[in-house]
Amino acid sequence: MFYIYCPYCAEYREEEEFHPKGQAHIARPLDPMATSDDAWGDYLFFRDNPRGVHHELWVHAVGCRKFFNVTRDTRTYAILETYRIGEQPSVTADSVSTGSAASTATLTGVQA
Amino acid sequence: MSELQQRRVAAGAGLGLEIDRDRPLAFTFNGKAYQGYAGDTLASALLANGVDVVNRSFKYSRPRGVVAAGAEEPNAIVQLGASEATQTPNVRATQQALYEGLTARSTNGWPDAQRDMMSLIGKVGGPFMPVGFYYKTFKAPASMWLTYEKMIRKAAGLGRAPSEGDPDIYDHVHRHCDVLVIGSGPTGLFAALTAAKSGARVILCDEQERFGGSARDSDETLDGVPAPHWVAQIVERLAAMDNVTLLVRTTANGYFDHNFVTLHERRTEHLGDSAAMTGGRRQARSRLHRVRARHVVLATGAHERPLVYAGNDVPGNLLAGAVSSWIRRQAVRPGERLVLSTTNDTAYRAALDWQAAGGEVVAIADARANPEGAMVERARAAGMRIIAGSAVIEATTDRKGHRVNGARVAAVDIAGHRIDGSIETLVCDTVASSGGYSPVVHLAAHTGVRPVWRDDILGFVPGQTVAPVKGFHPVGAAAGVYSLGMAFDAIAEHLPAALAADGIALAPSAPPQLETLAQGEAVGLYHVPHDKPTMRAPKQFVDLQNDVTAAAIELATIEGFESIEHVKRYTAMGFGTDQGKLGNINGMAIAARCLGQTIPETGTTVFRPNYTPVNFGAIVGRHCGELFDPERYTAMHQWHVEQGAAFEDVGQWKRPWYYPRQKASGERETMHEAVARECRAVREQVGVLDASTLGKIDIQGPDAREFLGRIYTNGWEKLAVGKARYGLMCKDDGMVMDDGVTTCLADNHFLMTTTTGGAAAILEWLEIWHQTEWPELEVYFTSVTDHWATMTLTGPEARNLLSELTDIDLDREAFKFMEWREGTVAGVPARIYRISFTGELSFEINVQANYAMPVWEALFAHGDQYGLTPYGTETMHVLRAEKGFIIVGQDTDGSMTPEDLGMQWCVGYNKPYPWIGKRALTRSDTRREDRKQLVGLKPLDAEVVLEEGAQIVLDPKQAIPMRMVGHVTSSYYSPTLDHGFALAVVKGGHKRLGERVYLPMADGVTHVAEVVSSIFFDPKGQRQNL
Amino acid sequence: MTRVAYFDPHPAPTVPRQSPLHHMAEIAPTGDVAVTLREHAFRDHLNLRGEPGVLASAVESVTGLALPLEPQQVVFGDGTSLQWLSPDEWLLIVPGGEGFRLQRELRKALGDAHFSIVDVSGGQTLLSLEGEEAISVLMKSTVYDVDPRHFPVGKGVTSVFAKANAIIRRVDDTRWELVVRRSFADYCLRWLLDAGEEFGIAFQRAEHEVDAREAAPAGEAEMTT
Amino acid sequence: MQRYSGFSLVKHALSHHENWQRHWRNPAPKKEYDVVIVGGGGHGLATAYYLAKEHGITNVAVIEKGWLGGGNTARNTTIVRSNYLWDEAAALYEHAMKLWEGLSQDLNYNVMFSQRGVLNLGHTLQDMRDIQRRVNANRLNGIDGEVVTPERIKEIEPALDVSARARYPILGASWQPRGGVARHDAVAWGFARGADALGVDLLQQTEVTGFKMLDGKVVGVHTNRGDIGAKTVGCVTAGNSGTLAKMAGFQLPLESHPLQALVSEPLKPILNTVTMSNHVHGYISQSDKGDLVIGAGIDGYLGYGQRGSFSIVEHTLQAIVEMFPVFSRVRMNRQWGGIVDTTPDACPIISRTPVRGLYFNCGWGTGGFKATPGSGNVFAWSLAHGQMHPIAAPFSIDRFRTGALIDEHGAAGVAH
Ligand SMILES: Cc1cc2nc3c(=O)[nH]c(=O)nc-3n(C[C@H](O)[C@H](O)[C@H](O)COP(=O)(O)OP(=O)(O)OC[C@H]3O[C@@H](n4cnc5c(N)ncnc54)[C@H](O)[C@@H]3O)c2cc1C
Ligand SMILES: NC(=O)c1ccc[n+]([C@@H]2O[C@H](COP(=O)([O-])OP(=O)(O)OC[C@H]3O[C@@H](n4cnc5c(N)ncnc54)[C@H](O)[C@@H]3O)[C@@H](O)[C@H]2O)c1
Ligand SMILES: Cc1cc2nc3c(=O)[nH]c(=O)nc-3n(C[C@H](O)[C@H](O)[C@H](O)COP(=O)(O)O)c2cc1C
Ligand SMILES: [Zn+2]
Repeated sequence: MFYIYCPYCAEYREEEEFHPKGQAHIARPLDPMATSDDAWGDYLFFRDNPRGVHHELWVHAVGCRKFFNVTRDTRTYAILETYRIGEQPSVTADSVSTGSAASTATLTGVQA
Repeated sequence: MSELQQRRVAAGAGLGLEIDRDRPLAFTFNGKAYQGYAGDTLASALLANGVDVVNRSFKYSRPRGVVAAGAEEPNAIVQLGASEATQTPNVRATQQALYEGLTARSTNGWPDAQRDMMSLIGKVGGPFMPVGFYYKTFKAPASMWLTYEKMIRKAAGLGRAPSEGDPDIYDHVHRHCDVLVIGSGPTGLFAALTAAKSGARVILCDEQERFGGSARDSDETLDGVPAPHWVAQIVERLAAMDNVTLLVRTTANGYFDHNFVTLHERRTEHLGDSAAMTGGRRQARSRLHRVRARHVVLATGAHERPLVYAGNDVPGNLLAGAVSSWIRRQAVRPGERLVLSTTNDTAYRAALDWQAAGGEVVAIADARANPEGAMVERARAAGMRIIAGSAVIEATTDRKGHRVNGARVAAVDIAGHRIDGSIETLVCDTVASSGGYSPVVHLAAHTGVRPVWRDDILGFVPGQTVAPVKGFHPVGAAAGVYSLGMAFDAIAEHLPAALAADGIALAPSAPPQLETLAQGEAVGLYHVPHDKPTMRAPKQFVDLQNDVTAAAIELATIEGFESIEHVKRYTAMGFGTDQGKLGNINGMAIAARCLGQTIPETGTTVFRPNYTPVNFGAIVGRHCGELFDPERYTAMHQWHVEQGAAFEDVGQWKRPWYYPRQKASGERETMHEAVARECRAVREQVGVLDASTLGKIDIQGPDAREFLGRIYTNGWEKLAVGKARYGLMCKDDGMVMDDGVTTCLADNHFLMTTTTGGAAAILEWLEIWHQTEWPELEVYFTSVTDHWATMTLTGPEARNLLSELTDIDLDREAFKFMEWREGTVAGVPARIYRISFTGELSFEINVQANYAMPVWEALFAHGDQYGLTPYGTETMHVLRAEKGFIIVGQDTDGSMTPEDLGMQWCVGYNKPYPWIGKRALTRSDTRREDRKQLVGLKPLDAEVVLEEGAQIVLDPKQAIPMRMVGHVTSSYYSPTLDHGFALAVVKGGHKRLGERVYLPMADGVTHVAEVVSSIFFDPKGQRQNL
Repeated sequence: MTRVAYFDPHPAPTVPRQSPLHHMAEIAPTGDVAVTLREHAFRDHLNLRGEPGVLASAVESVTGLALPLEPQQVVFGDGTSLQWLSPDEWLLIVPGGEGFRLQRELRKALGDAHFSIVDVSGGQTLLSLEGEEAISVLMKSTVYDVDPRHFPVGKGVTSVFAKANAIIRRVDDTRWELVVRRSFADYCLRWLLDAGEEFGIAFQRAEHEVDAREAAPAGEAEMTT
Repeated sequence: MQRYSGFSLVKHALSHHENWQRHWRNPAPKKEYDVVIVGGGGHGLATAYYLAKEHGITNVAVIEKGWLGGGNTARNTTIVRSNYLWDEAAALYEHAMKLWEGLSQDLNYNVMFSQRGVLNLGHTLQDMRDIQRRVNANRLNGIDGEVVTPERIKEIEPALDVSARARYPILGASWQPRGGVARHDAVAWGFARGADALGVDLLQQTEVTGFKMLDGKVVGVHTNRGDIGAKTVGCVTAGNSGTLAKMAGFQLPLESHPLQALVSEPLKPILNTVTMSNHVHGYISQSDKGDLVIGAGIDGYLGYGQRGSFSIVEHTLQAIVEMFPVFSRVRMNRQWGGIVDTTPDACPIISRTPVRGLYFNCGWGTGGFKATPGSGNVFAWSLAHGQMHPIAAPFSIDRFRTGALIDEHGAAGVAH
């Protein structure tokens, strides 16, 4: 039962208010018609599914109805940060494994 | 009757701190009447009355009695309940407070636990039922397994479920706090007080009937007063603080992510069978507190470990600490002559208390070569015989196995796992044992944290927490700190700092003062050796509830089950309702020895919620019965109810399905009759449908039109203000996901309608594309589903009727098909859409929902002369199907493209923006010619209504498995066509028009149908343009 | 160019109306009632969407209420309230009959900017929950933390309410308001009555509400640009 | 292999059970195997067993990072049925069903396959359309099953509330009498014992950490116990398949989610059959030990923690009490979670991969236990022949690129 910081409501809310929406930062190909069948299949169906740090999209469905991003460890379920659409994560698999960044995250959603 | 309480120590000895001898309570067990006192548990009351055999064991049907005083009890599992509806299976007698009229039975044993017939099987068959025997037998013949299985099932199980519904209610409370303290022993109380003084929100819970934990019956002095008094003082102080919530009889059962903890508060289970009404109001029998805590203090103490020796399951074998608890709390001394077998000092208290309660201490077998320490000295001073370096290797019993009658004591070589020297048999009726303590780490483990073994305390403690578990503080015995003074110091030192780091400022609290006793070091003994090898010795039980013996564990390892998880699953160790609270560590230690490993190498199995079992009702709370799931109503709902409508569940909505009328004969119409009548009314006169449940989304903004063009498959560029258009929506895989009519209200303003079931999902769909992919588009979406009540007036007389009520010019030229107008209907401002889902002349009237009823009633007030008939979803389905209009979710299943549906006319191939779904339509699979395509089916026999879901074949003569080419998606009898007809999807169907297909049915009949156009009625669409 | 179509949905006051809870029986405040529930139906509810920079001054000048910019903030005026729902969404509740005029004035004040105003008055209703156990009833109903330490007067949130959603806001020390959707109103009310049973709960229907339209003459139903 | 029978039990009782043989050896890894199976769950073990038994390929290792059968095989609600909607899926699960029917005898190990029947309830008109569609398709595919009325449901499962009181009254059900449950651990152990007896090496506590490749072909695996050579590698690692695919340099259309289950305390027999409801979402049966085994829902987020949200448990029990109000006083004993590998079309992947010699069998998601013997059987055939078994062929990864999904989401109901 996660306690999730909504970067728009600027407070922690209970998991029941949110819906997970899969992997974050999956941009639709700009020119779909020029995208190969394989690449289109990848866009539709193929995901990172990492065991570890994952950037995912959530929506504060029963709340402000905004979509936002969550960086979460899929092994421990620790939420490392949350950040708005259009922003880039400050915590990544690389930053975690090299031990940098996490603490310097300045985005609104860093879990206290 | 109180003379029956033969094991109750007389008043005057200062024992029985918690019972009220002035409040006797009558209860029955296995049909026999007994008496106990207020303050008893069912277990202490049974012991007081000398009831030794409380149950029969699971596999061998051996007599079993109470062994423990708390949540760890494996044996005394009873069926509670005085009536059928209040039958409660598998209640731990040790955690059930006694109340007047309590009615309990053993869960196993026939005819009862005393004289059980199954025990014969246990005795005779026992040797042939080693662990895992069922995997090795009952295989032949295969057909017999179900029969064998029935027998096995009958013999298994504990209590039984009631056959009537639960008379009680349960509820939930959502709580948030700064500090949740689980366990109210001395450490929990001190931690709670420390935190509470800061003003922080504190919750303190304890599973027991009272606060205090081990301090309830401790003989220590805290801050200068006896421990039980100290408890009372602290509780009183806490109760006076408005930032503290005290929850007694409340078990923390699950510790979930990010410090979410479930607490189950038993509110009335100590009072009676069923929760009584208070002042005419229902009270919840129990309450689930769903707690989100910033910090969790785990002060759950430690469970004493019994020793594993032969015959250790016979009634009269008890946990040492439990013996003390009963004597001190309830003045119950459960026997006459005690032999204590221990590995540590603490257990000596049982012997001292036994003696103080007037019992005889025959001997103390201490596994340590040189027991020393304050408690040992006290025992010596009291004249007790201490046999050093020894242990009870076997408890002997009377012939029936109903009670211990002796203890065989021998010197034990722990390292060599053998006995040394001769065996002495002592006459006794009670063997109390203590093999040390296991910190209650269960909750910590729920979050995925593995316990860590500590050699110094011979137990597992909570492991280092991983990231998501922040603010987690094990303290006291739960943390493996068995010296209370050290535990207090640790709390005083670390808790303020931990909370301060989270902004909760604490004033330092002085740890309570106490006198510490010198303790001798304990030894680790888990499985007491016997003079015979384990496999040949009398049974030495590890898991009493599941009848798992040391031999079973050894056999499992012999058979190659080397992981402790395999051992668990092969032997069922720890699978019981007690989840191995007593036996697991011993079992792991035995497995470790058999495998030549250390205990930490062997590791623990995983502790999971619940800490103790919780009834389903308590977890369900009020989400049952009429509150199980919301029923959504339209503004006209009451009217439909009054008209006797039958309802259909569509999502959470209740929609009128059809309106059966009273026939002249006095009978109610069947659905078929009602629907035929409603259909004819629409086709011939006029009908009205409550269409309010359709999803409605208000879309405003300069880019609304562009947005629609990207989301829908068809074009919106040219839709003029005042006009409406049907649209299809696909996912990006090209499959149809929703449809509906969208109207251009003004240049920057559209109203989208969605399917009833799809409304919420479509709004979210629009938002996700807008927020994540096209934030630059200036457009906003707002749900107006509930705001508008919608009435579809349809049929040739629709215009005539409506014109009586509206100021809008309804002339066919002034207000064309697929247009909308604003005006009033029956004096109520309305928007009217000329759209049609029936194929008839239709006006969809929308008014603000608070004003729906006057309009609806006005329609009926004027409708008689036109034959106005209300119709439901079934008629709506027939009418739309006659027109070949699809229902997404019925005629589609997530695998149909617009082209499969024959709706190329609704696909804007040349739209500039690559709209959602477009790319997928050119993938190889979506281009296949033999895809399933939507067609009409006309059964050759006009009377036949094909079954929805019937499968279609081309060759009815082929053998099974048949090649199926599609199925019927919608099928009805058309009163208009006087013919059954259907919509279906058929492979390559669009090219099969005129062909015959076959539908072989379960009853052996094969229907024949012709593939036809999916439009059965008014193919040119003239009627809606009237 | 007609950018947006909107109209006054209210008929003349003589036309009867039905609140979403019209069918539920009242429960008189007998015995020791610790919670009182009232429906305040027939108010006008407007959903405002737009960037704060676009909306703020216009909203303030038209409604007299400062647009709350902090998340979870509600401001209350005389019979009116304005609540933050999301960074670009607010709920304006005004006495019944005033919504249309306000919408017209707001639209005028906002001019060509990009925003949206949607009348949702028929789609939701306002309930108040009052009394010493009001918090206890809420604690049984929502996962949101309603403790006064966390939920001061002037706060409002959208959260889970039993198996539906609700807007929950705190008007003063003992008074709370709930905004629930019309189609879920029956369920929410049943839930509340059930949750309040142990404390003693009374329910008053909407009839007791004063109708602003009776005070002011009804505006014509007017089509606007 | 030591034969098990009632007679052998008697014989061993005389020697106090001191002489039973191991179920399987604990061998040291060889340098190289003809086939390496990664993942010692039910499917991996079945694959190894059938490789040895039906294809004579015995130089095989099963590499398991933990203990045999400790993944989803240890965690599932053990429902076995074959009444799937689409032809491809029906063929696969019915193939498995036929193997289940003789499995205890074939393995000389009682897997307690109990054909007590499976009910899939319908609560809405659309549920009933879907049920009819599926049952009709099953019948024409030669799979047993019928559509039953509420009255008949009550006869089959008397504890179920089929009255109109319910929020979503039961309108009917599909009934597959040949469906049922099996003892999940025994399935893994039976296949393991069978494979071991035929010479397969079962390497426990051995984790594959990477693949050895040569010219785009797999030639072995790296493990925490050193490198092991292999001519062919089959990965059967359920929730961890995505991680292994990444090691081999490609992605799979998989997401790993928490799926939970729970059990009540043991009760005297009260349920006769398996009852599943997609609409109110819960499914339940009673184990031979007496506990009610209840399937909870899947969490929407990725999770490798083998645990899920409490609210899923709450919703599941709400559904169970709605269907069986008499269980209100029955108590929940334990809950747990597994990591299920879900595909976009709720159908498995049994496929070649971009790496030659490397095959994957995964994506069984929430419902692969029932397929265990069938999956192992067709996968073994495919590994042995170097080409996909006809029943497995439609389940290739390619379908996610061509779009030829086999969509069991639509009409098949809950996937268990
Ligand atoms: C709660 C729950 C309920 C379910 N209910 C049902 C049901 O009722 N009916 C049904 O049919 N199905 C059900 N399922 C699904 C079913 O359990 C699975 O589909 C099936 O058991 C998968 O078997 P498997 O052998 O493929 O995977 P698993 O049993 O998970 O085996 C995979 C093995 O691979 C090992 N592994 C992973 N990575 C590595 C590595 N790098 N190196 C070495 N080994 C590795 C793992 O340790 C594991 O043992 C349920 C699943 C869950 C979680
Ligand atoms: N010398 C030894 O070997 C030894 C060993 C163990 C304990 N002790 C002594 O025992 C005392 C331990 O004090 P403590 O405060 O740590 O523990 P405690 O045993 O006094 O209290 C623990 C309390 O937690 C409750 N509890 C456990 N699990 C719970 C749950 N899930 N939900 C709700 N309540 C739960 C228990 O019922 C109990 O009341 C100390 O005095 C210590 O010295 C000594
Ligand atoms: C069909 C089935 C029945 C189970 N029955 C019980 C049971 O009666 N008692 C119990 O404690 N656990 C039972 N379990 C759960 C296991 O103890 C264990 O939780 C599960 O295998 C997952 O493993 P883990 O909890 O060690 O991670 C059962 C599991 C399954 C799959
Ligand atoms: Zn938010």
